[in-house]
Amino acid sequence: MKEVKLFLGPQHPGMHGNSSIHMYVDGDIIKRSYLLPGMLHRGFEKSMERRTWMNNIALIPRICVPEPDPNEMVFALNAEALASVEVPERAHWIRMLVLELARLSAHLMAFGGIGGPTGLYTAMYWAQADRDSILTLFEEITGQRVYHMYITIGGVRKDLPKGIEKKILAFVDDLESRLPDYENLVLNNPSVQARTKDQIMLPAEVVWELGVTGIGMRSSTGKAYDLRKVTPYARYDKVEFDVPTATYSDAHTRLTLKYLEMYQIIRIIRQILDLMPAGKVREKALDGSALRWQVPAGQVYSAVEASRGEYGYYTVSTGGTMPYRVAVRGASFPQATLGIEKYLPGHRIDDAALWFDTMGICSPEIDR
Amino acid sequence: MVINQLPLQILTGLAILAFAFFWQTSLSGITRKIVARYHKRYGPKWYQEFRDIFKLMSKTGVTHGWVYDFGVMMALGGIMATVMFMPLMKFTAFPGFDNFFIYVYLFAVGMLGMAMSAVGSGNPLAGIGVMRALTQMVGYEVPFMIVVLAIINGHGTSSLSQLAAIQQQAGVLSWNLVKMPIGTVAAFICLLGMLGKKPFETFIAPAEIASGPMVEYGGKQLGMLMILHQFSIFIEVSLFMNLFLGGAANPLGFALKYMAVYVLASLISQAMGRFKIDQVIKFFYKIPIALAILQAVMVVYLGWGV
Amino acid sequence: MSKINMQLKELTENVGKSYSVLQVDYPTPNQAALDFQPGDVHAVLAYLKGQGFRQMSLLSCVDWIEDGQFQLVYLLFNWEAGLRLQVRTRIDRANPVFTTVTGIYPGAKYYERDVHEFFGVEFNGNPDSSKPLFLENWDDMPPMRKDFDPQAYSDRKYKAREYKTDFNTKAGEGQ
Amino acid sequence: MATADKEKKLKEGWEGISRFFRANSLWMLMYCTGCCAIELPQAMTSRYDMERLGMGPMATPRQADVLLVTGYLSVKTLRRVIYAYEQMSTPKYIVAFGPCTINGGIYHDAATVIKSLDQYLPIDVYIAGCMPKPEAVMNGFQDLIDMIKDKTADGWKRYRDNYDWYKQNQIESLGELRIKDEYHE
Repeated sequence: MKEVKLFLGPQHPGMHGNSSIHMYVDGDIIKRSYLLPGMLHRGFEKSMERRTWMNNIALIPRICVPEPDPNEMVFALNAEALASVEVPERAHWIRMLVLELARLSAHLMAFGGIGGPTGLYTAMYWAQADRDSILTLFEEITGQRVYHMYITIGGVRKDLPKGIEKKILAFVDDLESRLPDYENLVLNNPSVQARTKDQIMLPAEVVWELGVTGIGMRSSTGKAYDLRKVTPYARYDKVEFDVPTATYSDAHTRLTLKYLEMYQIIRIIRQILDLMPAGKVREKALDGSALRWQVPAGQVYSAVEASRGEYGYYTVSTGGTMPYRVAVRGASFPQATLGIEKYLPGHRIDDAALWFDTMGICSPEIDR
Repeated sequence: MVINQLPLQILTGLAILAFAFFWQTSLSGITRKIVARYHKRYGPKWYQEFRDIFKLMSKTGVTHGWVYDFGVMMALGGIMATVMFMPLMKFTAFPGFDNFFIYVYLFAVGMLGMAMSAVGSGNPLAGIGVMRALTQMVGYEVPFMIVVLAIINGHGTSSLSQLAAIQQQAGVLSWNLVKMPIGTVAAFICLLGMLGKKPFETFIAPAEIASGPMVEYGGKQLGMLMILHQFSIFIEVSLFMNLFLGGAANPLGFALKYMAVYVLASLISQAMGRFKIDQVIKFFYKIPIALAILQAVMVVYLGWGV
Repeated sequence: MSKINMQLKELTENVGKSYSVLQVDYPTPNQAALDFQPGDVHAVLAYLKGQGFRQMSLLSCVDWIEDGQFQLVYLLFNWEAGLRLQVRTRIDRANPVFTTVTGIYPGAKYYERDVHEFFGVEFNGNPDSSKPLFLENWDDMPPMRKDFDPQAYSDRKYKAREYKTDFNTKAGEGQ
Repeated sequence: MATADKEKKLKEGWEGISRFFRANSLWMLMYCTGCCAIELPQAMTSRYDMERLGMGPMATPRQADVLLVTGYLSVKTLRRVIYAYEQMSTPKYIVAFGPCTINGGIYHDAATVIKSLDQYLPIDVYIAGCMPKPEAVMNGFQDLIDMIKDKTADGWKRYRDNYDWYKQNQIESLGELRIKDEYHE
């Protein structure tokens, strides 16, 4: 039979974000497939070379839309490592709080987002409604709903508003009481199980071959490969949490891990609010006006655990007012590019959108 | 009520057609509201579906060749003809022509027209959608037919109005729902497949094949398709009602039964994901067909539930 | 510098015994940056992969235009020990050719395409690396090179909205 | 003379009725071109519930009435947005989100991002904000509805009348408009 070419995206209800998968199908089976990225390419790495260190804080959240805070964190970590700045204790805890809230919102979006490819739209509506509450909290903490520009070099931009702890706790309690509903709706749903169990496998060899990180890696290797545990940044070594893992990685396992991680995030958030000390939230990193800061020369890479995996920046400074070069490691780059080329073929057309979704692919961070 | 003159019969048919359109389109809007509550939202106005259809009719349409245009017309014509034959409460436009098999054949005309038109649009996704729709049809038709044949065998008639009349003899207890519960369950699952509700939504599947057969439709053609959609829902739900819920003797009973069936199907749809097409076929050839055969054996050989 | 991970120090010393390391640097306590001659890189990467550095996080490139060199940076990570290595080498900017590492790290394939597209570095042995990926109909030099001016390109290529100017900045102001 | 008058009136009456239906049943083509798409789910779900206005997402350009350009457009996307827009059946509207569609916004100096969308496609409504909050999104849609009602949402007519000018701009920035995109495989 003749191969037919189908497009999944850029304009396709099954595609999140703006990128395209070219699929050559024979019957219902995908024979060859390629990702065509670049629809979201904005030349971030070049733009960052043209802005001062502080101006960059306003630019970088836009690299990854669903979860922008890791961008600010890695950028700040790099600059602090180069300039040898000690961040105040309270700032570490606030950073963790913001990162965990961001992770929770990204997980909710991804977990409910399974409603798109499987057709269970109710999950999407519920999860988005809960995500909206997190965005409201963010608005109160940082002044912005989505792009916060909150974590800066030397700490965070401002202290937490008064009484926010109560609101966060109330939200977290409420969400935790309703998480079993999500489990019943999505994970225990027979039709979702039919679509996800034993489907869309990700064996450990593939993980190592591609360099997949995050939930994909933990779901097949069975080890707690989480940067928060392996190389703790901020104060992740002071809080207790488990990293859910598994050794058999089908789409359902990866969804389950996402669900279990939400409980751990809630646990971390409670500890943060409990243990957070008082004090300064920002150290002046360098002398002079923030817009004329000259970060000492050096080349450093920092990475944090985003909801999709290892998210890092490689920063090169030559001591100027602007970074000399910043390279972005999008967490889902390996599975989206080489993964689609090598491991999507063999699946059915029905699975393509689900594959894209459960591998945790975020197109803006691939295109940059 | 028996009407003997042809002009009057046609007028009655048109009246049924008009009623079917307004009833089902309003109900679709109401169901959208109910579903919205399920999603924790308010939802649109109840007459939103009318707005959508009239808006589409006021837009310009693009044509993809005469097969495409002709197919839509043929589909709409076929379905409208089917609706005109449908008994509605006490009214039957063409008495004696409400045999179950008439609907099966007339309905097929509409489906074929739809398939022709969609393939005529030339989009591979539409082709895949049509293939899936036909494959799914093969899946649900067999168990549904087995149950219906068991009913016809049991009651000794294949006329819808007579089947309804038989079931109305002793109130609720003579409904096929009570007499043949297993068959009703099988038929309801098949009804979900017919309506294209999840988990049997494979041929629309926006996330996979971008709404399948409808992928190239826009403007007036899409408007006609939506009218067609409303009519086919009316036919399918009415068939189910007449076969299992004892038809409807009065407007209130009609409204309640119809709404119960359609809203239940829509709500199930909201709590389910969609199967893949191979899973759909495997499912239909496992559970509903087993239930249907069990029911048929009970009716035909054991004489239960007649 | 006292806090540097002992394991990392040991490792860099071991690498130094077998290969000629041009320079060692510790940007953070669990990260080391090692510079090599271009010819050594593949052997070093193969050795390090055997030492637990099973993941290549990123392949990046830095354009040192004043030195006339491109610097290729391979970022490796050891998940068991939590150690990170920058393996760096410099190649000639006028003739940017290097050999692929896809034999050692298959995941490098698309990073090499990325570097080729944005810097123009050719990777021998990776036949796909010269195909365009992110850019479409690109008609200028690779855009991440230091001498490429995106503002000028953008002004030349894309029409901008015309504004009435109510206020003119004095020379040197607002820049 | 009288019949012509009558016909005209009839036509206007029909137009008025159509406009009423069009205004209250806007189907969106959610072509998520950029970041601003992230607030659309919020505008669609519980808190703001866009379906109250009769708006809903649609799968393909043919079915849709409104093209949402959510944010910056790289040249690669612009080419596909133009395909999508030309496939939609008239009357059709474009809602542009964020500063990036007005003058390039924060990406004004990026080599792959266009500066001003209205040079290439006609825009009916701009929604300001980076990114626009759901309130702003809803407000923008309400504006579009009002504009359709009072006949000022005529972007598709402008596109038809100035087709050559738009085409020329598109070709100037994009080079060839139709591109075979198998080059990367």
